[in-house]
Amino acid sequence: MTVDLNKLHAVGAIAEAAEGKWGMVIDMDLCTGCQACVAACAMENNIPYVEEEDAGYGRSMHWIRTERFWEGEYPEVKISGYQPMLCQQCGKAPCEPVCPAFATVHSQAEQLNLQVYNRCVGTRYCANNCPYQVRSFNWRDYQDSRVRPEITILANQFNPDVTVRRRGVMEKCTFCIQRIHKAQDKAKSEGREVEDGEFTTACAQACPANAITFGRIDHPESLVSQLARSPRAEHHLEELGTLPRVTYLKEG
Amino acid sequence: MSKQISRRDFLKLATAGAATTAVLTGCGPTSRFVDREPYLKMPEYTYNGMSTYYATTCRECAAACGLVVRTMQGRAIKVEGNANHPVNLGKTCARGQATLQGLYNPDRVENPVKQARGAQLSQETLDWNAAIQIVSDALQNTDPSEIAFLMGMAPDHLFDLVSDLANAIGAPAPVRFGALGMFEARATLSKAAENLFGKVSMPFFDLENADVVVSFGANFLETWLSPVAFTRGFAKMRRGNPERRGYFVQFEPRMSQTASKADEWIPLRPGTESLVALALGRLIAEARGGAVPAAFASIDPLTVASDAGLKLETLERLAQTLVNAHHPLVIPGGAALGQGNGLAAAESVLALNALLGNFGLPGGVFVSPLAPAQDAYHRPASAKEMADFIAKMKSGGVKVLFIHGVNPVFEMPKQFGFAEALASVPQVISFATFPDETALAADYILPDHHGLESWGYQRAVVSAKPVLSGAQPVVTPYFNTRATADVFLAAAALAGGKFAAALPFADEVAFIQSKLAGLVGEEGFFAAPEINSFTAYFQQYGGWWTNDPSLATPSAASAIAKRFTPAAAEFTGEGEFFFLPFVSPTLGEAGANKPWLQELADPTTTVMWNTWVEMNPETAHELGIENDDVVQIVSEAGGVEAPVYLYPAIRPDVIAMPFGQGHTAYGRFAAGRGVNPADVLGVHFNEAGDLAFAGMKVEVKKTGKKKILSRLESRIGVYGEGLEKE
Amino acid sequence: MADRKHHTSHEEHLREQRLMLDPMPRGKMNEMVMEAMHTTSWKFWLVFGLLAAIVAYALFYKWGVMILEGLGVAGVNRPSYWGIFLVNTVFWIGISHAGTFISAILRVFKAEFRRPFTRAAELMTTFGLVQAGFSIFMHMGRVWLSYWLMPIPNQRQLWPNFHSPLSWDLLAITTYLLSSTMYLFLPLIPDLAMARDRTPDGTWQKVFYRTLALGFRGTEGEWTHLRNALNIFAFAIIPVMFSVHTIVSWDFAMATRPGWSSTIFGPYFVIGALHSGMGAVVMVLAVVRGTMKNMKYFIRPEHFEAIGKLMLIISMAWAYFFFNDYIVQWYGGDKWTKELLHWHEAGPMGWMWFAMLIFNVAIPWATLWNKKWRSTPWLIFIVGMLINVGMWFERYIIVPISLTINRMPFTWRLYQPGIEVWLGIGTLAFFILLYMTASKLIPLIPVWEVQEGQMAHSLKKYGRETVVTVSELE
Amino acid sequence: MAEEKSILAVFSDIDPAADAIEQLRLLGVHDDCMNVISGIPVTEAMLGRPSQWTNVPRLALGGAAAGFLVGLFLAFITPNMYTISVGGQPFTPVPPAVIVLFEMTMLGMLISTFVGVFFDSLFPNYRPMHYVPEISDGKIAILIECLPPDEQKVRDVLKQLGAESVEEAEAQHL
Repeated sequence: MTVDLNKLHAVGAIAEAAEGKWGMVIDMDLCTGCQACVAACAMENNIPYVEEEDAGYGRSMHWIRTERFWEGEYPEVKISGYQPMLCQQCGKAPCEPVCPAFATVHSQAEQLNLQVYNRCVGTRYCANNCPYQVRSFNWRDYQDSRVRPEITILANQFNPDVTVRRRGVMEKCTFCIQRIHKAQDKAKSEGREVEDGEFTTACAQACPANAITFGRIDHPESLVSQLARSPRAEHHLEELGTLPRVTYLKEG
Repeated sequence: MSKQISRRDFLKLATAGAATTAVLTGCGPTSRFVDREPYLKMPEYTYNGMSTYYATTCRECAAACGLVVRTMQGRAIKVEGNANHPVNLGKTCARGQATLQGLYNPDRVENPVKQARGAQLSQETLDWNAAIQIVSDALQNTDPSEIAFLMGMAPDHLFDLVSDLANAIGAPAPVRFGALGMFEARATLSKAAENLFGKVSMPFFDLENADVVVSFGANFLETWLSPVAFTRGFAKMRRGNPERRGYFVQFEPRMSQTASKADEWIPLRPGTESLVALALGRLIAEARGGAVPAAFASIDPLTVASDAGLKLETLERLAQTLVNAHHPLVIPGGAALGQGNGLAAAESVLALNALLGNFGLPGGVFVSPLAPAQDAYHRPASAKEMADFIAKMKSGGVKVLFIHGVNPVFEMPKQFGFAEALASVPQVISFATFPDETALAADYILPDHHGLESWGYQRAVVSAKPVLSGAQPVVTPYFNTRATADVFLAAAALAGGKFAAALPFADEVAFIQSKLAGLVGEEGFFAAPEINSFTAYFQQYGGWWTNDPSLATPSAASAIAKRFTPAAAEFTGEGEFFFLPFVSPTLGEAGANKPWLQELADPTTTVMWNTWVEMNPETAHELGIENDDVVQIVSEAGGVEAPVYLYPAIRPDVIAMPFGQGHTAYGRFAAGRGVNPADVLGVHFNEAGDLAFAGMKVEVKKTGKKKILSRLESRIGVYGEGLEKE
Repeated sequence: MADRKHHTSHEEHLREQRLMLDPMPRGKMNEMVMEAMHTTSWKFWLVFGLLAAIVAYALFYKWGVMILEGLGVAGVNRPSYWGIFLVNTVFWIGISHAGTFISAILRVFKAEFRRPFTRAAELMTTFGLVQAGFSIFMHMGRVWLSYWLMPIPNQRQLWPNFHSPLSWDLLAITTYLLSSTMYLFLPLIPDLAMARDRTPDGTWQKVFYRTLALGFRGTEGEWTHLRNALNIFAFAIIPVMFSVHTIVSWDFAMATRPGWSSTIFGPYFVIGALHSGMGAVVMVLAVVRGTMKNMKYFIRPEHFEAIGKLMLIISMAWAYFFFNDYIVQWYGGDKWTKELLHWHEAGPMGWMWFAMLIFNVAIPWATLWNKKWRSTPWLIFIVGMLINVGMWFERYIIVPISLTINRMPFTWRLYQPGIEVWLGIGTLAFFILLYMTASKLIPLIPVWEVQEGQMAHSLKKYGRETVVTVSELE
Repeated sequence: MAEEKSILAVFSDIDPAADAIEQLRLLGVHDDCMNVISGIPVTEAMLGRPSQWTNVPRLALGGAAAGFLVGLFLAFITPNMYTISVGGQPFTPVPPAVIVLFEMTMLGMLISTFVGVFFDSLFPNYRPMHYVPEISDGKIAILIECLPPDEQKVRDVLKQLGAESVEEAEAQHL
């Protein structure tokens, strides 16, 4: 039995020393901004599209988006790297304590930042408080066939491992927790540990440039841990002390 | 990394594969599908709560990426890459991911219909027997020379079947076309290879082993030839060698997504690509010392630099970089070839590679191998050949036209007059899966299955190993559709005589087996002693490929000795702007009907759901144009109107537009959305007969209208709008 | 100062000016208050009908549409997840502060001018909180599950998360709503008894007053209990009031956002609330005085004058806190905070930032220093209205405009209000409607308190000067 | 208990009422048998009456204590019933608990104060009671419940001191 660090009020230590941490490394030098991860994520997680007007008004539901900024002036202009931005699964997530309904919580088993859809009442406080702005809100009933008749057919594709969210509910990247559980269940039934690289998230699986690596960051020998030790590694908005679980490898 | 999951998947696949064998040997076509049934009544081989994975081939473009589709209770749930497939090694692009939204698209052609060239999809459904009768009658009652087949770039097995049929009955060989091929200028590249290597082939660029890559317009990270394969190669080039990060330079008038990943983007004047390549060659030769080879002798780098709008130092520095490189590689492609002098550009770049001495070396240039069971390389029709075909249609030389897998009414520039030519064909039979513009203009639509419901094979275009990628249905057909191959087989059987003799196959699978027969016993990813086992493995592993690369080394001598008469490209049109259409990296040629592809942000502009016009902010400022102002792009061929995106990385004398939107049909997500830049293009070819799509100059006219583009990015945060600092 | 030119005696002048020195027999005063309640012109019903229609359409119909279709019909987006809903919540809670301020703080400090309008102000507290509640419920994505936020035993075995400022908010607002309603009701009991006594038998009003008066007669015991309770309330409700708006400010200040994370937000919000609340009080008093019968006797320029002084002080305090917040943020020089401040002033909504300062500071300072001006009902009405507009702007700047700027510039986006404008208009109409209804049902003037005050006031001569003296009755 | 006879004397001013009370006391009417009913709060001291006992402050304190306990329950007990970790914070952090404790204490205190008034004043009470509506017009009424044997004397004194009316009080519906 392990000591419950929570009970000891050892706040920082929880995130640092926790077991079972999953993490991700994204190599921005490799990311080509091709959107395969976005499409894969949408297909895996039953993410609704919101159509032109809402999409242009900041209501797109992407759980992962590639950000890009310009550097310099023509002709010395360049794109300063594509940065896929997704839930950083913070060790100390600012979104969690502000939810009055305990709808977004820290999971002890996977050390992830969970969103419990059916607890969510839609105050959107978590989204306001997310420094990474990676939470998306169901502004309408995008997946209801009474609102969108085409869903009747499109829904054949829906992943039965992932629920469909209705209006008024916040959602975000889950690190494909359904895949984590599936792999863990399988490993357990075979009486072994989940092996590094045995499975991966939908985005990492699709990424043609192999820019995304997923795995256990509490296992120092895992690929993701090795990559995270790269001198190019950095965390986004690290100064906030959110202990993000996504490491970015800078260009150069 | 994903090796583990694949191994487990393949265990499942093995079960499915073995089952398929039993099915193949025993039953007729219909029982080959996993039924889509209510959850209470499970289809065979599926277990409640358990996924079944099927290997197949992606049909969103012709690159032949291997897929493993996760299905559950008879529904296709998720597309994953086939980790063993040499083309994509388990990876997919966004279009491949969204193929499921094509499968379960609300706007598919659900039944065979008598379309009668109506504006809307006809409601007059036929039964399949009547449909087969119609095809059979058309085959029998028409003079073979007046039968024409127009096929898309995929699938290859259907093309082979139709070729065999045409060959046997004495009809002209089927014509193959696709907008991607047109915008890639494939014919130009293969023509250049033919001219320099003396062999009809596709050159193979070994991106992953190169360490300095210079690309002239090749948009290989987007849609060019085989984007997933190239993106993998790019990643290896960049970071594969822990000692040295690959260096990448792109010459292109507009920063494409590919160029945005370059360490140096060099915006050269459109049409000067061949000059710059030759000048680089001369500078390299001079830097190395010794004689300048013939190919580069007559060029003056200083003049070239000023013609191309570049600094000579840039070229000199780049030449030095290439000289110092261990594995330099220069790639021609995209808009560089879609010029009046596109062939010269392709040839000069190949010559430059020859000068760099990378032929046949890792990170260099090779000749692509032929796919397994392929006799010779067949490239798709060039625009010139399409123009000839259209002329034949117009002159009444075609009485019956079968169209499958291509939508030329949308994809070809209007000026070619395909729609008018279609009107002079008495009978047009379309096999379209979706009610696209061409299908609506047909007399009958006899819908083919979606790619994920189909059998077939596809040859990889870009692969060091010869790959024949296999396709099998992962789900039972959702609608009342039928495989076009089966329709032809049934029609031929019905017609009897030479038709039946030409296609003596019980069904599509029997035909495919006949094509695979030559591979039985061959050493490869798997080997099988007899055809049924081979077919089963073929479906199970998603195709067959050799274990080792079989790349050929072209001869450098002839390339380097070719004498060029360097000249910048000629441009047609009166306008002051070079016009640069490019294929939308997210939509491709046919993605517009998939809502999630529409909602993907264009990588460089982040625009969603629409067409835009890219313009340099300085130019726009001079013209008094702002973001979201709708402008009219006018050429000799016509005009289109679209809102402006002030794009910081485009030459001030160039405007660019994405191709992929502007459908008038093709379902609710595509129709009436955006405009088609092909409408602006005139009928001009390069020396290889490819369309000089980037060889026009256009005018830009203000309309006074505004249309807010939906962008994922923030205009405030990215461009500082509303935050101007004093 | 008093005008003695026409040789009206100073004493007479004082009596004319001051309600407390202008006593009226209790019976007469009762009659005046009852008459004010019962005199209803067609104009009242016209406005009433109009407001009822607006409430039915803008508040309930539009809200229904929003509940059915989702918040997409509003203008909220990423990153402005909160929008006008929270602007209105803060605004209405701010309005609600004036009632408590006037009737509790002024009661504690025995500021006599408060007497005629404590009830009018307390009604604003309760009705303002009702609108705040509406606004906060509207804002929720799944309002039908809002009871999940209550700390009640439930089958989910899940209690609210008390780490969340929203949970604190819920407790604080509930406490404040309940206590301010009780605080409204307690001093109302004697007046309800008065109304009961003056209402004929057999009418529904009789039943209404009889029920609500609870059998109050005015025995010594009843008065003692009441007075005791009122004293406790007056003291205890003040910290509750401060806590409410402080906690509302913590909804923002606890967030890890540039511009919001500020330690001065608590007092800054409280003073802002009082600012808008006092502005609203003068508006209400001016309207009541102008439209209701006999009210010119009860509400006199002296009252506007006194409130005007308070408004001026509060405006100065607000400016002080504003500057305090601003300079600390500015001086810190954090990249994102600088962007935010720049966005406030120079962004497309920069005009609002300047309008806020003009309405909240410049105009009150320019007008309220003048005793004559601040005694003029219509003028101070306009000042009060501008302050309320200014304070609404302030909340708009804090919520949607500040939400535009976060640490991910890729997501910065302007907020364009949608259906929430209707809903906001609906709450305003509902507030006025409730107020109008109340003005017809309960005595708007606390007669017994005015009587008590008049009893305590007298004039006394010191040498040649006649001055007002107040005796401490308690 | 059988209904005893009561007298209700109505005055319009404080002074005569205070005098009357004094006289009544001399006549042997015990303070407990008198009650003053007024339209405005007239303090006991003004009328020379003994101080009234009120439970309201005690109830308020009790309510505050109860509220505090509820606060303790919410802040420290409920998070342990279903432990959920959020944002790396302890399950039962103290600073937010202070807020919960404060609000619940205040709520408990104020509710019990309010209820205390009801409790002490026997509200609501819709039974017939001794009352005249003139009281709410500012009159001060003295209700004498246990009359001394010399009832007429009492009446006279009251009349003499300026009572507007001295009548046998009849319990009526208010």
